[in-house]
Amino acid sequence: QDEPVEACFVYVGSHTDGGWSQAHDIARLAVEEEYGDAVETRFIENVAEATSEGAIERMARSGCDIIFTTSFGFMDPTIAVAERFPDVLFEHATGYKTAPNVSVYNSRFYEGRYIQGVIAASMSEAGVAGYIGSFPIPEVVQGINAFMLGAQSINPDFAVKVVWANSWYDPGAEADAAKVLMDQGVDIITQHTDSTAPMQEAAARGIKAFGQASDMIEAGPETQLTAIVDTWAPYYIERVGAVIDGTWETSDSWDGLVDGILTMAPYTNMPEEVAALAEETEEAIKSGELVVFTGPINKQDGSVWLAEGEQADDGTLLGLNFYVEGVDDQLPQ
Amino acid sequence: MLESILLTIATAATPLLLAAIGELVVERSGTLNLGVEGMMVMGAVGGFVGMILTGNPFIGALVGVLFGTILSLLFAFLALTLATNQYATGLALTILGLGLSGLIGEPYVGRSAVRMPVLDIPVLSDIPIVGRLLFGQDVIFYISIALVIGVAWFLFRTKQGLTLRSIGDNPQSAHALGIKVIRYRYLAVLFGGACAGLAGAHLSLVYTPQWTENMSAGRGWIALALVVFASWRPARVLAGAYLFGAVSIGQLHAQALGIGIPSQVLSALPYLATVLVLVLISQNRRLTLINTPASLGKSFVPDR
Amino acid sequence: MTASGPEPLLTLKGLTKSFGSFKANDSVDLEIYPGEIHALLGENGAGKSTFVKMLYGALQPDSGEIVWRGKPVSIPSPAFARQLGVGMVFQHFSLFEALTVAENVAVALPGDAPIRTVATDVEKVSREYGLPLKPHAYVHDLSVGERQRIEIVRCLLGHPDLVIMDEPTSVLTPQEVDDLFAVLRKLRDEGKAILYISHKLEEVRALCERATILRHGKVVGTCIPRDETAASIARMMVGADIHQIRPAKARAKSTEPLLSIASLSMDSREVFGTPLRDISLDLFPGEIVGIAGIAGNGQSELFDVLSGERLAGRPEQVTLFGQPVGHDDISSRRARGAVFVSEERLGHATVPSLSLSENVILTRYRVNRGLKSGLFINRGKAKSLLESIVEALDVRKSAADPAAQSLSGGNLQKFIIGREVLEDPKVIIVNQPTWGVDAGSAARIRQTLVDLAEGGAAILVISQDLDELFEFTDRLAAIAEGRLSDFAPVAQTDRNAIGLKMSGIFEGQTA
Amino acid sequence: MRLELIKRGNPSRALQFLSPLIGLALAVLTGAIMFAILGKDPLAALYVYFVEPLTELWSIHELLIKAAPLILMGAGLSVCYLSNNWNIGAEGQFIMGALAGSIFPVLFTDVQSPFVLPLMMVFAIVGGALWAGIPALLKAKFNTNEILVSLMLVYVAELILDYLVRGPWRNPGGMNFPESVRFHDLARIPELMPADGRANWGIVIAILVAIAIWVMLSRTLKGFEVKVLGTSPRAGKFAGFDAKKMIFFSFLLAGGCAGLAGIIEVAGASAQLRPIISPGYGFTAIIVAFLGRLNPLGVIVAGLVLALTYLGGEAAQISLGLSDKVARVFQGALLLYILACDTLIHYRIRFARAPKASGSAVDA
Ligand SMILES: Nc1ncnc2c1ncn2[C@@H]1O[C@H](COP(=O)(O)OP(=O)(O)OP(=O)(O)O)[C@@H](O)[C@H]1O
Ligand SMILES: Nc1ncnc2c1ncn2[C@@H]1O[C@H](COP(=O)(O)OP(=O)(O)OP(=O)(O)O)[C@@H](O)[C@H]1O
Ligand SMILES: [Mg+2]
Ligand SMILES: [Mg+2]
Repeated sequence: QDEPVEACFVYVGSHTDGGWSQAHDIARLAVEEEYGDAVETRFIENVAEATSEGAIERMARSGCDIIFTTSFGFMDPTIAVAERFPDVLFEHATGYKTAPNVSVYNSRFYEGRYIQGVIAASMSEAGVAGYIGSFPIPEVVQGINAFMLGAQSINPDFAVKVVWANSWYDPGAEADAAKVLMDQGVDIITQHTDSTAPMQEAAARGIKAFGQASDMIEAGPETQLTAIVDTWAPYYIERVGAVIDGTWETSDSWDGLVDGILTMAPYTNMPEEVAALAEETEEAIKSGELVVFTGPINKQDGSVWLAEGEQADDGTLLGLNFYVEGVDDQLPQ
Repeated sequence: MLESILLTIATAATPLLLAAIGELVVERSGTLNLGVEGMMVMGAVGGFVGMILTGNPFIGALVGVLFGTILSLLFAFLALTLATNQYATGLALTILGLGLSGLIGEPYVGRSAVRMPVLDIPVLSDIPIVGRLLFGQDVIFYISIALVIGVAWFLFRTKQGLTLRSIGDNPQSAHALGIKVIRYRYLAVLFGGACAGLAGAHLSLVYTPQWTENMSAGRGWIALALVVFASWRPARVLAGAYLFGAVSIGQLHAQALGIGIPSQVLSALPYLATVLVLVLISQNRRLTLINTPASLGKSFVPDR
Repeated sequence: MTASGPEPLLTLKGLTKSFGSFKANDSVDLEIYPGEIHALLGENGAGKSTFVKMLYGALQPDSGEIVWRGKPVSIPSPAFARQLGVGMVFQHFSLFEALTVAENVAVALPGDAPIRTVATDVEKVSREYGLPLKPHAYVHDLSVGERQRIEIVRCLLGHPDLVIMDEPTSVLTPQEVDDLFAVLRKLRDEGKAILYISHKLEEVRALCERATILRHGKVVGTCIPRDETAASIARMMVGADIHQIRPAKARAKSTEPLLSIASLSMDSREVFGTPLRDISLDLFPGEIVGIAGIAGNGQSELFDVLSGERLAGRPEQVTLFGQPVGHDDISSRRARGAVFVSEERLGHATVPSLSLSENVILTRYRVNRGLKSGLFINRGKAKSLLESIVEALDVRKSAADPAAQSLSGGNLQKFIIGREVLEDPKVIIVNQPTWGVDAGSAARIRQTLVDLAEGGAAILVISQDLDELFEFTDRLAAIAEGRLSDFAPVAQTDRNAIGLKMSGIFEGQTA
Repeated sequence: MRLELIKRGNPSRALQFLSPLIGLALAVLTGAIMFAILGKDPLAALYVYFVEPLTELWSIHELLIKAAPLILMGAGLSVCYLSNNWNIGAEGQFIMGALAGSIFPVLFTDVQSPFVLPLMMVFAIVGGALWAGIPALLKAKFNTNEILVSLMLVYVAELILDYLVRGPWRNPGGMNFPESVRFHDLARIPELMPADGRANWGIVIAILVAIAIWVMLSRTLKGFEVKVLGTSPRAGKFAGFDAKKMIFFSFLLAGGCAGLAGIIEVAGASAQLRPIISPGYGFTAIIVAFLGRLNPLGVIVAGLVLALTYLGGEAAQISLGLSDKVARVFQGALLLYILACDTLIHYRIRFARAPKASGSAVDA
């Protein structure tokens, strides 16, 4: 090919947000690095989901060969624009609708949450962790459940308190949530929101916390136990490579730890035996020996969800909207 | 635990208190600056950028104050010198401040900052419950309390404060007596800008030491509501800010207790509480009429 | 004139001030000596207030010289004027309603004496000059007379050598005027100079040693008031004889009132207003009835309840042409044939920024069928109505259809009167018909009202101007603190009797 | 030296038309300076911002889609501001209108008839108007500050929307993701020229409503009442107009317009409810109203101009890598310039020297 492939990215937030959008942007840079002159990348940021269709269309018209739309809310607009531009390829993150020129991709973040649960239950003296949620959507519910299951594997009485920030990225609200959780006696904080504010608050009070989306060790050198790091680069490199080779096909991928789409930041600030336990758990998940949602698991109300040895199918997980037993919160139905 | 809850509330209340006490002085001069949100968010970005560039949160706070003041100068020029509609000018200031701060802060999103240190006064800060609340906080907290006392003293105990109140009551009369109405109003507006700037700096240096777009998150508007709630009296601004802080932190506690009320309902509580309080306050007409600066929001053009 | 010896305290040479292209003061010369009360006379808009505001530093002259005690000075601000020794009592009070008496005084004093000291000073001076005041009372609770005392005390506390008084008596009862004069004479005897502006020529004759007369911003003469008659001074002011009102001929008589209110009591809507107390009043066709009173004694409340801007408690408390209308709003009262002329020309009777033709629509849309068809308004019709108003009352204006605010006070009042009387109203309520209007226009307005009464209309005139009321009303009462005195035929009463009633002493009253 | 204002007897007619143009020119100039500071060629950037989006038909369609809600809300808000009612909560009224209008396509999916769309619009108008009615009621009854109440209700409306699409109104077939079902075809606003772009009849409705409001303001007694009560409430009362009814009239009208804009947005471009349905249209509409000099015909032009700044912002990001914040700075600056220029309509400006004292004060 003479012309470089144009790979375009649509971000819901700022490319320097230190969280979700930045993780995608890091992967974009990795793509540039990988293919050099063979690709050209461009991005548009802070695209409101409400009016994203116009922005995606403008991208499609501006000569992009492949467009990564990196927020769930871009799903239907992506599908709509893709219909009008059959020659442009689309990759939509975290959605579930595909088309001949639209793939979807996602990451099994919950696998990392399970490891966090294991660490939390091993470290916590109070036996209660605080969980800062963004929105009660299936991805976040998966995370809370996985965290709970991981913790219960160490301490069956472990408890989790949940506060919703009602935002993916609002340092003020996240900080308030962290403070309130600590005021209520939790001694470990984990978050499914993107700013480093909870980490800073935990550091200020000298308790431990987990990072989210990227390695947040800078915000809490003595605080971060580990972090779930979104690592989109391998996937993006593979998909752009497929465009260069002309081998791109629509796909629906939901990769996990084993595929490298999420990685765990170094296990720090914990006793060696806990770190070893975490490594062990990570390996078990990667090897397939440990599957997070494997029975026996009861729902929050005590009814049986998965019987002994039964594994949840991806369909259920993608639409998960109930807690497992032991979570101290109620989901809006 | 009670102590740390109180501390959390104090942190939530301080930026509101600062912005509101500044706006109170502005409104006492008969000027309505609806741009508090814009000045506050500029203060936040200024504070953060200043801190990153110098590594010193105190210099950062000064830069935040400067940013808020500069924006308020723009308001003063339009609303006072050019006698533009104060309502619309304040709204424009908010829109501009939100945009400009985003632009300035763009390279700094996601960077962590040095949190402003707390002044830990030994022994006193160990007093149970109120020890750290009173003797173990950051400088801006003490400034906010000092400002309330200072503003109350200024307004009701000094000649200049009396002059300012007279201008708010009747700028025409004040002008006829030779009081420099526009100059006083300029100073009041700049003071309000400085306070809003400091409130913003508190957000990005103390509250959460980082910068995000729109990080004032509507607090400027709450501050405006607090001034009405306080019926233009400094001590009541203090009460109002802490009350509001308590409601907004309280709703998170309710969530963490897992009582099963949708989080959106709880999140709406502070706003609904504001509306409710505004209604209750405005019902007492005599009280509001006597305390409301009579010339509030009306342009004044002196004849010379 | 005065003793040849003393230097003038203040000499003004060629003082000129323009507002845009309009020359409010045109090369005015004047000398003021210590120990004299000097009157500054002139028609409305002659430039008196403009002139004294320049002396007080509130306005800057375009050209001319101010010489104070022999030295040329320029006075950039009132603060400087007060330092110099010039004090002023404003025509339109410069007080602050939400502040106390002491605070009102303190704000104008140099330095920052504590309020307590100022309060003591206020008490001292007010005792000294017989101007009783409570230093800690809020201004909004005070009567007009008391408010003026604040202005005077505030002025005196600056220890001025020259006291400027701009129309101080226009809002006082005759008794209060006497008290004020005693103060002024005392000041004169202390060697202070007083520059005294008034329209009340009899007062000027009683009080002042010398007078300077302005017309259209120019000095047109000086005189010794005691040596002149009121009529001769007036002639100098106007430059012509004032035309006398043609008295009404035989008027229709009837026993049925066109408008009446019966024992009406009502709280004020304003926080600082005056409640009305037990007011009764009948208005018969063909008569002009006057209500005298110092501003702020319930006139605007009475006007509001008559016009329907404020509704009465029960419908039958106000009747119009025999019908109970207490619950009807102002436009339905207009539709029945009543009209209302309010005191405030700009912002009440008219919208300042709207054109005159739009201001015609303002009060006539319910009455004049042509102005409205369905939901739509007919601007063409409004313009033609405007033309007939302009013609009927000789309204002078700068453009075909200018904004109301661009008209001079007198012309705007003529427009308003013309607008209201266009359709031959049967009941007319007027508040301050000729306030701030020059003599010629005032005469024209009064004549218009007299003619309407002759045609059978019933007219109620509320006014502070006793001269005006005695000139053309048939019956007269006074309103004080929201209570209305008995009516007396004009021929059977005099200024003193009405003055007493204005101060709230309704002696021998039955009600 | 200082600036002094001298009131004009009659407002300048010429400047009434020129002032928004001068303001726009100054804002564009400011934009150019800002581009230069950001290291871009100002002319190229201005071209991308203000011309490029107009060079393609589909992009003009996008312009119309964005302009429709701005025009509708700007026209409604003009009535509020003219009558001196400070409704700054159009964003919330937009959301509540969209919610009320979506009741049919979301909850009664099997009601499929041509009457659905008109019904949705009526519901949306009522929903927006009722939401606006709250600050109106509180202002009329208790004299509560309408600015703050209407704004607080924006946050509340956003949370209601959020709650509904994440909870009860969530698409049952949508994997529990936060969005409603997609509206069926009869519940969607038809597109104008589907071959060329996405623009729908919303823009036509918006322009018709704006013209209707213009006729109301300039030709009817009601419009006269709006102006009178806005400039001089006492004179309005003297004329027999009811200021309290005007509070309701203006708020309900503006709320209705915002509600209609809301349903046009969700039943037009997006076809479903999501947690966020407006990129701040309700606040931008405030600028639109002032840029249009509170005249609905001016608002039509102003709505198109502001819509252009959104598109220009996208285009500049894609082709120049310019930050999206630039558009917002531009919008704020534009409003400030417009307000400053409005001063010229009523005042002449003079540069004057401050008077100096001469002669000694302490002389006596
Ligand atoms: N600020 C101003 N701008 C324009 N014209 C003004 C201004 N102030 C006064 N004028 C005009 O100057 C003229 C003189 O006004 P001035 O107030 O001095 O009159 P006056 O003699 O005091 O009248 P009155 O007896 O009514 O008090 C009037 O025509 C007035 O309208
Ligand atoms: N505040 C003002 N700003 C601008 N022009 C003014 C102002 N006040 C008065 N004028 C202008 O000055 C002229 C004189 O107005 P003014 O009301 O003083 O007239 P006047 O001499 O008092 O006449 P009249 O006796 O009819 O009241 C008017 O034509 C008016 O346009
Ligand atoms: Mg006059
Ligand atoms: Mg005067």
